[in-house]
This record gives sequence, structure tokens and C-alpha cells, in this order.
Amino acid sequence: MNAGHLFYGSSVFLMVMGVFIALTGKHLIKILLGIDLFDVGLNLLIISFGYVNGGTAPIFSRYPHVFKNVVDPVPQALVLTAIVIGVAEIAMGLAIVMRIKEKFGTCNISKLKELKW
Amino acid sequence: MTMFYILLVFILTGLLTLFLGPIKVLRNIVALLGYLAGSALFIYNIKPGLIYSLNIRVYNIHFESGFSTVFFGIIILAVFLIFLLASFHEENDGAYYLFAFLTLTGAIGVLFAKDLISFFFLFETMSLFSFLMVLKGKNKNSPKSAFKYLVWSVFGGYAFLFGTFLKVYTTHSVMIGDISFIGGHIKLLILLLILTPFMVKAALMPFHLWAPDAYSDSKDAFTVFFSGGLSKIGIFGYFIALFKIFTEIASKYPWFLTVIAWLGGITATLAGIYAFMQDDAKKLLAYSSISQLGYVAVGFGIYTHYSVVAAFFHALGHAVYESLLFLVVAGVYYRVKTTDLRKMGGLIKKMPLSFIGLLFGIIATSGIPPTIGFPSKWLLYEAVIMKGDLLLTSLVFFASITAFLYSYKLVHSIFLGKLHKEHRDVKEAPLGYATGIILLLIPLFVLGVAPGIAVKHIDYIIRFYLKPELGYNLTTMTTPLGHVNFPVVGIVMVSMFVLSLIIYFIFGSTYKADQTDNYTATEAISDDFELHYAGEFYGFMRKAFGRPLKWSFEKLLNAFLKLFAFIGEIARGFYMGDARVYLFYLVLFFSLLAYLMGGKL
Amino acid sequence: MIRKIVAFIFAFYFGFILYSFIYTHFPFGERPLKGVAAHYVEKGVQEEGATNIVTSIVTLYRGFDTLGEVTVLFLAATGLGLLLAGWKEEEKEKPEPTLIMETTTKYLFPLVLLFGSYIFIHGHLTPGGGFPAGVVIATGYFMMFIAQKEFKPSEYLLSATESFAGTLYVITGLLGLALAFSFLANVAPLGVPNTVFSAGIIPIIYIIIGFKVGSEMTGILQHMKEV
Amino acid sequence: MVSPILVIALSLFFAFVIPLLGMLSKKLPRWVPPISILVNLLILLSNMDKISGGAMLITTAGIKPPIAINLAIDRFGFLFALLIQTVGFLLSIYYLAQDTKDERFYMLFLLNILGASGIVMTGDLFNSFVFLEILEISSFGLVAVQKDKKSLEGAFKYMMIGAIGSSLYLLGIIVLYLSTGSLNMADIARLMPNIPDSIKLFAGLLFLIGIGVEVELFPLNAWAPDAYEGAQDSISTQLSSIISKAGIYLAARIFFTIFNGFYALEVVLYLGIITFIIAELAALMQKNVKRMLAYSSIGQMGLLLFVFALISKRADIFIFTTIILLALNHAFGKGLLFLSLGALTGGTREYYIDSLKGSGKSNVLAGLLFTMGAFTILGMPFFFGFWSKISALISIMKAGYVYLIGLVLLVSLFEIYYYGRVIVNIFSGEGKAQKTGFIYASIMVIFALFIIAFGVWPHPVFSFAHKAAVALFERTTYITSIMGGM
Repeated sequence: MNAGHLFYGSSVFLMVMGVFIALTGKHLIKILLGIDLFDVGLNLLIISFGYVNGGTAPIFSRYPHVFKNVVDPVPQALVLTAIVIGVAEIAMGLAIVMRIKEKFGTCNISKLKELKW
Repeated sequence: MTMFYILLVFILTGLLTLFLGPIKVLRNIVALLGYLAGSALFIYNIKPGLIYSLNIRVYNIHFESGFSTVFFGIIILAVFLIFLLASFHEENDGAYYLFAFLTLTGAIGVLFAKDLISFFFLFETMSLFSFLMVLKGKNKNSPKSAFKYLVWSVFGGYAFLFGTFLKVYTTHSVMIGDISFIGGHIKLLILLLILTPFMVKAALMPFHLWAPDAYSDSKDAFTVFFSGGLSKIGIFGYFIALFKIFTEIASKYPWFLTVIAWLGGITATLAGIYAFMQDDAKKLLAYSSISQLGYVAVGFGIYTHYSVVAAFFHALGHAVYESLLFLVVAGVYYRVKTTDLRKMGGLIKKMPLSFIGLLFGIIATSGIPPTIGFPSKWLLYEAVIMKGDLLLTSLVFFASITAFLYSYKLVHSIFLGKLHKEHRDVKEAPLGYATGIILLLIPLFVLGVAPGIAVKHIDYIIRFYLKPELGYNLTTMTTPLGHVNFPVVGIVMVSMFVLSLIIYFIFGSTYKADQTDNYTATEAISDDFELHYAGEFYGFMRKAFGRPLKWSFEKLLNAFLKLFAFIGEIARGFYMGDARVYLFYLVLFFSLLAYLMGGKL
Repeated sequence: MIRKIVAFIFAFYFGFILYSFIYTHFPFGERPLKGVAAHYVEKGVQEEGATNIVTSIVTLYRGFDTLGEVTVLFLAATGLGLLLAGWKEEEKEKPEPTLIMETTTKYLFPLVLLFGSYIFIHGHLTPGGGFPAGVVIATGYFMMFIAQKEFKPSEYLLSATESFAGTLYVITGLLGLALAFSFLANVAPLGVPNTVFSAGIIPIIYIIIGFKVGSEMTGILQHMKEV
Repeated sequence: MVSPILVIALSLFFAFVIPLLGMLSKKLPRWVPPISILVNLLILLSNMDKISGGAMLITTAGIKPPIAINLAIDRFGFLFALLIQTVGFLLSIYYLAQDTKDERFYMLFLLNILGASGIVMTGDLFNSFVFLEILEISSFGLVAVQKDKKSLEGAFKYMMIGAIGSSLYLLGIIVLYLSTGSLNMADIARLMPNIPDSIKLFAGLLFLIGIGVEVELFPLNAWAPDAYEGAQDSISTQLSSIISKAGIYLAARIFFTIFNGFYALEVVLYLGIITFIIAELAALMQKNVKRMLAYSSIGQMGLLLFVFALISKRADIFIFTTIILLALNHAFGKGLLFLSLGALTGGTREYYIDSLKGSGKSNVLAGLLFTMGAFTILGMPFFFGFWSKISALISIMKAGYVYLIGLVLLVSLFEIYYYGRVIVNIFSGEGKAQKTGFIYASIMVIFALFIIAFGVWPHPVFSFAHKAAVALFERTTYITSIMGGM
């Protein structure tokens, strides 16, 4: 069991759980949380991709003394974007769910059956 | 270039009439002028052998004119004139003329097309705008009939397109040209596919289902053009498919021709039977039109020189008398506002010119000399007999009998017998109709007496493809079976008629009665009581033929439609889940693809 | 139940495929820095003057993404506002905040705001930056929403801050276009690395982002709270 | 020189400014989208002759790619940008005439257009993800903006599938980044031969799902009918005319330019035709006209994708010309259909075929325009659809699937059936009298004019599409024009 199993494994596990919850959840908020979990797992996964053995954070606080061994900064920058996007998505989703609760009077996904014909 | 200009003139005329908006007189005049300009261009400039092509980046439009172009072009333009004359009296608006002129553009353009894609383009134009024309139609059923027509004609068009692509794929040429050299049986498939839209247009059974409804539910003036003019495109298509595209059909697949001949025979007979069972004048005429077009298919199916001449001539005749009949009915409708045969009668004194038109129309339909119907029927019978197919021969002869039956029903129900009370003040059909009737009566007789005028031209069209067997000059024809002189036959016929008339006047006992008189023997009946024999006309025939005809191709088609609907419901079920189900599709899709990739990952 | 089992099987199959793929092809920590990452690490400080490489990536190298990201957040805030506009207020029993909560938050609030400002000002030197700073500020407001019953920041002001910060961001980018013919180019002097006044426009952008994210997150929270 | 990056920057600026303007006056915000999009159009048009051969490179942050993000506009992307902005402009005029709307609606609308234009202009893979998210999130908002049951349900379904789809798209980007060390499309395309096949396969799969959701590919398109049906008519127009077009662009860019037709296209080939058949079958018996249009839209997209994927069987520029023609036809035709359907219902949101009876007689213009839209989708002569349909069939033939033409035409016959049914229905019987506003009517007429003008004289469109297709087809030119002569 090395660190790779831990980092990759836990983030993939989060993604799997997210999909599982989104597939089986009945409550809309639960489903949204499943999607969020999926996003979180993905973000963790991306961060773990950036790791370089023995690397440190890419912040050169003792400039001009520069470390040669740093982790990949790009996935971190990307994840920053991805997190914000995830937040925006969930916020939008929550707004929709709140309105659904108001209109349908329920958050049970199997009661949402307006669009069929 | 002229060919292109002709089409342009027609399109522009249509657009101009559209924008002239509410002024009816102006619209009519512009339509007539535009038509005249276009036809003048056609008649003076279109000679066989013109070529024109236009490049629009990816596609090249190729135009070419041949003898057949001129022949069919003149027929269609002539019928369109009759349509215009009648439509002056119709309720028309800008869109009406736009659609009509675009239909004409398509119809004339098809005759010019040299490559199959242009052909398809113009053919679809014609179908599309004639569909819109039917959609604008006169009664509640028109949209439904228009729908049927659209589906059928697009079905034909798509079959044609598929055939086109198969042809292009196998021969690497998009031009209308020979496919006989292709190996394998794919050429038969191509031929069949290319022939389909023409069988639809010419209403050959089993592709006729749209025709009765579409003919009877379109505006009366347009029906004249629809039946008389547009069906000619179907005939033109037979010619293109059987002579230009598959030149060696007779030697390679003779049975295919036999099938066409038989389909034609069956169409002629069955449509004839259907015709005399109709109680609506336009429906009756629609079936009669289908029946007559069946003869044309027989002519093409027999595929000898004089049978094809007969087919072409019959197409010409069909244009003349079918237009005439529809025109008369349109005129009658204009005056009495009905086409229901049970509600008319005794109009002979009120509308004498219409009566004469209808009378000679049905005489021509039945193929009696000295009218235009006779030469083609005569040739056709000879061709059938020469072919030696007894069954087909009897079928064709039987079809002629039905023609007598429905013709008589038509003339009797409308013009003879007792006049209805509410029709006492009916006047003769107005000027446009009357002019049309007179204009059509001229070729009806002239070509009946001197068919050589047209036959000469037809001979030019087909002599390149078939060994000339028919001898002809202006007024006579010689076939392997014999010789006929049409003026002589005509004179004999007329003198027989005069003779019988004399006998009738001398020996017949007549009692003069008013048209509204209820001529019963002893019982006293009030004047309101309708005694006109029209309701159960040929009731015994209906009893005889009705039951076997119940089973129809339409039912089979509906069953097919139900099957597709069922499949559609299943497909629709896919889209009926909730969000989780949709997500499940996504996961399933991922898993499936990943599984299929298997070890490669 | 069957649904759960099937979902379980497929979800795990998905995870299995993913895991086996990444584990064979991208073993953990064994990937050398290459391509753009290597460039950023080696040349980043000289080019942009920020010692925090992630920051210079976020604001400059991939600054266009960040602009998009800010837009997404803005979008979420407006979309939320649009969807929840005209919500019928229901009188709900809200738990009364305790005295301890009320008093603590009153004193904590300025400190949280200060901390947030610190983070975005030092974004190019230390971990952090505009986004975390904005969230920290929003947390301060969130605290106040919970603890203070009557606390209600002016929606007008929030919205104005949000819009103003957004337009400023775009204008900063356009400045680069005007002066250096490239959108979001670093036109300000780079200064001495590892000092507050360095790294050109990075601190400016992060300040703008801090304000923007702070006001947007607060706006989202306020909308949610009002429902 | 007006840099095309202003298209994005100024749209953003205008979007951010809307709340400020809204504080001044309630009337001002609605003028922002038309003005902004008009400015965008002018900027684009002023750059028209500067874009030739390869792609036009526009850097950000003053640094050359692949280090920094860049925009890369070739003729293909330019055509799509122009299409998106044109349709967007028409719709913005349409919203101008609508009654009191929340000012935030205009922001959402503007950002939606921005997201789509960003996708077609960017040269960076991750940047395209960001714009995709802008597009998607604004679409959820726009679909739900009606705030009734149907629209909310449609928006939720769209959101759920869209979120997971775009996450997988992101994962695909990361996989490509890890194996090439770059996020620039041209750079990745250059380095593509060095990537092992198994990674390509997996990344292709992830992209297939991410983009498949956007372009309504078969098992991923289940959200589409719901979202189309739930949204208001103009938003449905936007979904079909703008959003799916951005998806098509992305599909072409990723599967062709980056992956060079590797593997994923073959899946698209089969799925495209399956999508086409299933969607048309589903539309066959659909009673709700709007949902029927949605199915038809999916079907058209399926055909488009199928034709696009033919490139893996035969490399021919004509195939790309065809997909551009199909996309243009679909954008204008479907847009017209949705708008005129809205006019026919008179804003009642009653889309059942029976309730539409006679509406074409009381509102003749809308009825005719609906008919025109149907005709162009059906590929009738004198409408643009004819040329695109014929081109599609020619492409299929060129790729050697000549018997599939029969299948495609058979399925098209279903189209005739269900469109014909609706047309006949709206022109029969008597309907309630309704009026369409002048602006609404003129927007529809402009859509129709596009269709007819392109249909009657397709020459300019052909040459324009051909040039765009060449730009897409020559991927090495694209790569070298971005990365320099490497």
C-alpha cells in the first residue's frame, strides 16, 4: 500500500460514491450532493496527479533561492477554476431544486413527471 | 440559356402576383401576361438539341431539350392556359398564383433537366408547390388529401433520389444516361427506384391512393392542370426511365415490362370500376383519369413502336379530354356550388355549352371516333392483340366498358333528367370556362381526324429507340394488322349517328314535358319530390363489385403505419425516464464502451 | 433494491476502469515536470515577478481562464438571483441567536474581513489569493447572517461592488491590450520579487477578484437565506 | 486592428455593466445585449479578410502559446462565431420586444452567447472547458427561467447530465495534459503521435461523453427533449441554434484536429446514425409539437454527426463542407420552427397538436413560416435544406455507404410524415385569432429570408463553407500557424 493507492483510491472512491448516490438517491438535494461529491473526487484526483515525489509547493518564498523539486503547479491552478465552477453549478442546481420544491411540493425525484409526452 | 429564362419568367410572374396583393384584376392580367411571355419563349425558342449548364460551386445544373421536351412542354403549357382561364373565376389570391406558377416551373423544368439532381430538384419543386396548391384547396378535407399527396410524392421523390445515388455510385455519372451495362441486378433496382415517382405521379396502382382525394379536394381550376398537366410528368418519366436510362430493358428484363403492362391493365380496370361507383363528379373523374393513365402504362409495358406511340398519343388525348371534363365540372360547380351527382340534373338547357363539352369529353374518353380518344385506343388494342396476351387483352377491353358506364353516369346525372328546383335560375358557365371548353374542343376533333400531326412528332421522340413499325401520314395509319383512315371512320360514325337520329325522329314517339315535371304513371306526387335517377346509379354493379373491392391496398399500408407507430412508441420510451435514469444511460454508455475496449486500456 | 445493486455494480465498474487506467498510466508522483509546467517553474518568477507560481498561472498565464471563472461565479450569482426572485416570503420560526454568538461575531467580523484582505493582498507571495480571500470574507458575512438577526447588507451595494469589480477586471485586461497589444498582459512594473509591491498587475487582479468573489458569495448566501 | 478578443472582453464588460445600468434605469439593461452583440458582429466582420489559410493567433498575457492561453480563430471557427452572433443578435432584438423581464435575464442571455463564442474562438483546451461551463450554467438558468413545473424539471435534468458530462470532459483534458504537458489544442495535436494508443482511447471516451451530451448523441441525449420542451420558445431556439452548434464545433476540433479522427469518430459514426433513426422514430407519433421538434432536432444532429464521422472512412473536404451546410440549415431552420411555433400558440404554451388546429389560418404569417421551417428541415427545393441534404447524401455516397442512403431517406420519410401532419393540422379547421408583434414577426421573417436566400442562390454559402471546411481539414496548417514552424 503506497501513497498512490491512498490518494488515487480515495478520490476515485469519492467519485464512485458520487455516481452511486446520484443514481440511487430519491431526494433531489441528495442527488445534487452526489454530483458535488463526484466533482470533489475529481478535483482531488487532479491534485494528486500533480504530485512529484519529494516535491514541495511551487512557492519560492526565498527567492532567488529556487527549489528544483516542486510539484506541478498547473493542476492546482486548474483545480482552483474547477472548484469555482463546481460551486457555481451546485448553486444553480440548488436554486432550481428550491423552485422545484415550491412548485411540485416535493423533492422526490420520481414525482417529477411533467415531461413525458 | 433560354431554358433558364423561361423558368425565371415563370418564377418572377409568380412572385409578382404574390406582391400585387389584393387587386384581383391586376393579378389575373399579370399572371396571363407572364404565362404568355413564358410560353412564347418556349414555343419560339425551344428546339430539340439545346444545351445549357450552370455552375453553382459544388453542383452543375445541366439542361437539355429534346423532342420529348417540346411535346410534353406544349401539352403542359396548353393545359396551364386552360387552368388560368378557369382560375380567373376562382377565389384566388397572390399565393395561389405563386404556387401555381412554381408548380409550372417545376413541371417545365423537369422536361429540361439533363442530370438527375436537377431533375430531382425540379420534380420536388413541382410536388411541393402542387402540395401547397392542394392544401389551399376548397373544402375541409383538402388538408388531409394534401397530406396524403405530400407523403406519396415525397416517397416517390426519395425513391428517385436513392436510385440516383445508386446510379451515380455505380456509373460515376449524374447525367440521365444508360445503365444497361452495369453488372448484376442492381440496375433493375435503380430502374425500379427511378420509376417509382412517375408511377406515383401517373397514379399507377398501387401508387394511386393519393390521387382520388387530391384530385377531388383541390380547387376546381387547379384540378384541370393537376390531372391534365402534371400527370404528364409521370408519362415523361416512364419515357425517361424505360428509354433513356435503361435502354435494353426489353432484352434484359422483359418480365419487368410485362409487370408494368399488367399493372396498367389492372389500374385501367379497377379505377374504371371505382369510377362508376362514385357519387361525386370530381371523384368520378379522378378515377376516370387514373383509369386512362393505366392505358398509358399498358402502352409502355408492351414496348413496341406503335404501342408506345399509342401511349404517347393517349397521354396527349388524356390531357385534352380529362382537362375538358374537369373544366366542365368546374364550370358547373361555379354555378351550382356542388359536385355531388345526386344533387344535380337536367342542366342541359341551362348550360348547353358545358353539356356539349362534357358530351364530347366523354365520347373521347370512351374512344369513339372522330375524337382524339379513338386513334390511341385503336392502336393500343392492336398492340395488345399483337402481343398475344389474352388475359391482358380482355382486361383492357373490359376497362373500356367501364369507361362507357361512368361516362354515361356523369352526363346523365348532371345534364339529363329532371331539373332541380333550386337550379332554375342557373346560367351558362362564365366566359373563362366557356373559352376553355371551346379551346379544348378544337384539338379534340382536329387530332381525332388528323392524328398524324401529333404522331409525326411522337415518332421523332421514339424512333431512335424502337424499330419503326407504324406507317402513318396526316390522316391515316398502317399497322401490321391493318390500315385505318380516320376521316372516313369519323364520317361513318357521324352518319350512323345522324341516321339513328333520323330514325328516332321518324319512328320514336315523344311526349314533351317540362324539365321539372314529375312523370309518374298514375300516382300523384308533389313537385318537390325528387325523381331524378342518380342516387343508386349502378347500384347493382356496386353490389356485384363492392365486396371484393373492400380489401384494399390502403389497409395494408395502414397496418404498416401502425407497426412504425409501435416502434416509435418504443423509441419514445427511452426518453421518458427521470434524471437518474438519464444518468444511468450515461454510466451504462461509459461502461459499455470501456468494456468493448477491454484490454486496450 | 435491484436498482441499488445495479447502480452499485455500474458505479464500481466505472471506478474500477478509471482507477486501473490511472494507476497503470500515471503512477503516483513519478511523472516528471514537462511542457508548460516546467516552463512555469523555471521562468515563472523572472517573467511575472510573483514567487507564488500558482498565482502567476492563475492570474496571468491562464488569466483568461480566471476571467471565465469569475464570470461563472457571477453567472451563478445572477442566475440564482433570477431564479429565486419574487419568492413568496413565508414566516418561519427562526431560532433566536444566543447572546454569546451575537457578541462574539460582532467583534470577530472586522477581524475576518481583515484576514480576508490580507490573503488577497499577499496572494502573489503566499498560498491563497483572491478566491479563498473572497470566500473568507463571505464566511464573515455568513457568520453575521446566522448570529445577527437584523443584519442585512445593502443589496444595492453588493450588486454594485460585484459589477464594478467585474468591469475593473475587464478594464485591467483591456489596458494590457492597449499598452502591450495583448489582453491581460502584465503591463505594470514587476518590482522586486517577494515584496508586496511586486509582480505587476497580479495583486491588482487579486484585489479585484477578492472583492468580486466576496460580494458574489455574500450575495448567494443572502439569496439563499431569504428563502 | 481590432482584436477579436474584444468579442469576449467587451461582452463580459457589458454583462458586468448591466446591474450598474439597471440601477440607473429599468429600461436600459434590455438595450445592452443587442448593442453588445452588434459590436461583436462588427468586430468579427472587420477581421474577416485577416483570417486566411491557417488560424489567426491572438495571445493573452503577452506570452506566446503554449505557455499562455491564446485564441485561435480559423475560418471554421469564424463561421461558427458569425453564426452564433447572428442568431444571438436576432434573439436579442426579440427580447427587446418582450415585456418586463428581470435585468438578470439579459446577463444570462449575453453570457450564454459569450460562452458559445468563446468555445468557437479559443485555442486552449481548458479554456474551452471554462466556456463550456459558462454556456451550460447559463443554459440551465435560461431553461428554468420560466419557473414553472416543466421548465424546472427540464432544467434539472439538463443540469444533472450536463454536470457529469462536463466533469468527464475535464478529466479528459487532464489526461491529455498529463501525457503531453500542454493544454494548447494545437500543441496537443502536434504531440498527439507520441501518446500511447491506450491513453488516446480513454481520453477519446471521456471526450466523447463530455461532448456527446452537448451535441445530443444517442444515449446521452435524453435530457434534450425535456429541456427543449420545458424552455420557452426563444430559449429552445437558442438551445438548438447556438448551443448545439458550439458542441459541433468542439466535436470537430477535438475529434478531428486533436485526435485526428482516432477511434472516437468510429463510435460517433454508428451512434450518429442510431441517434438519427431513434429520434425520428420517437418523433413519429409525438403529440406534443414542441417535443416533436426537439426529437427532430436530435435527429438532425445525429445525421450531422454521422456525416461528420464519415471523415474517418474517407478524407474529403466535401464532408466538412457538408457538416457546415447542415449546421447552418439546422440553426436557421430549427430556430425558425421553434419561434414560429411560439407565435402559433400565441404564447399560451399549449403545444398539443389538437390545440394548434387552425392556428395557421388565424395567424397566416406564422403558419407559413412554420411551413417554411419544416420544408427546409425536410430538404425541399428552393430552401437551403435541399442543398444540405443533397450534400449529406453525396458525402455518404463518397464514403461508400451507398445503401445507407436508402435508410436515411426512409427515415426522412418519417420526417415528412410528422411535419406534414402538423402543417395539415394548423391549416385545417378554425382557430382562435391571435396576433404576432411586429418585431417578433420580423425576426422570424429574417430567419426565413436566410433560408430562402441560401436556398435560391447557394453559391456564396458554398464557397464560404468550403473555405471553412478547408481550414478545418488542413490540421497541420492550423498547428503550424499557432505553434510556429515546428
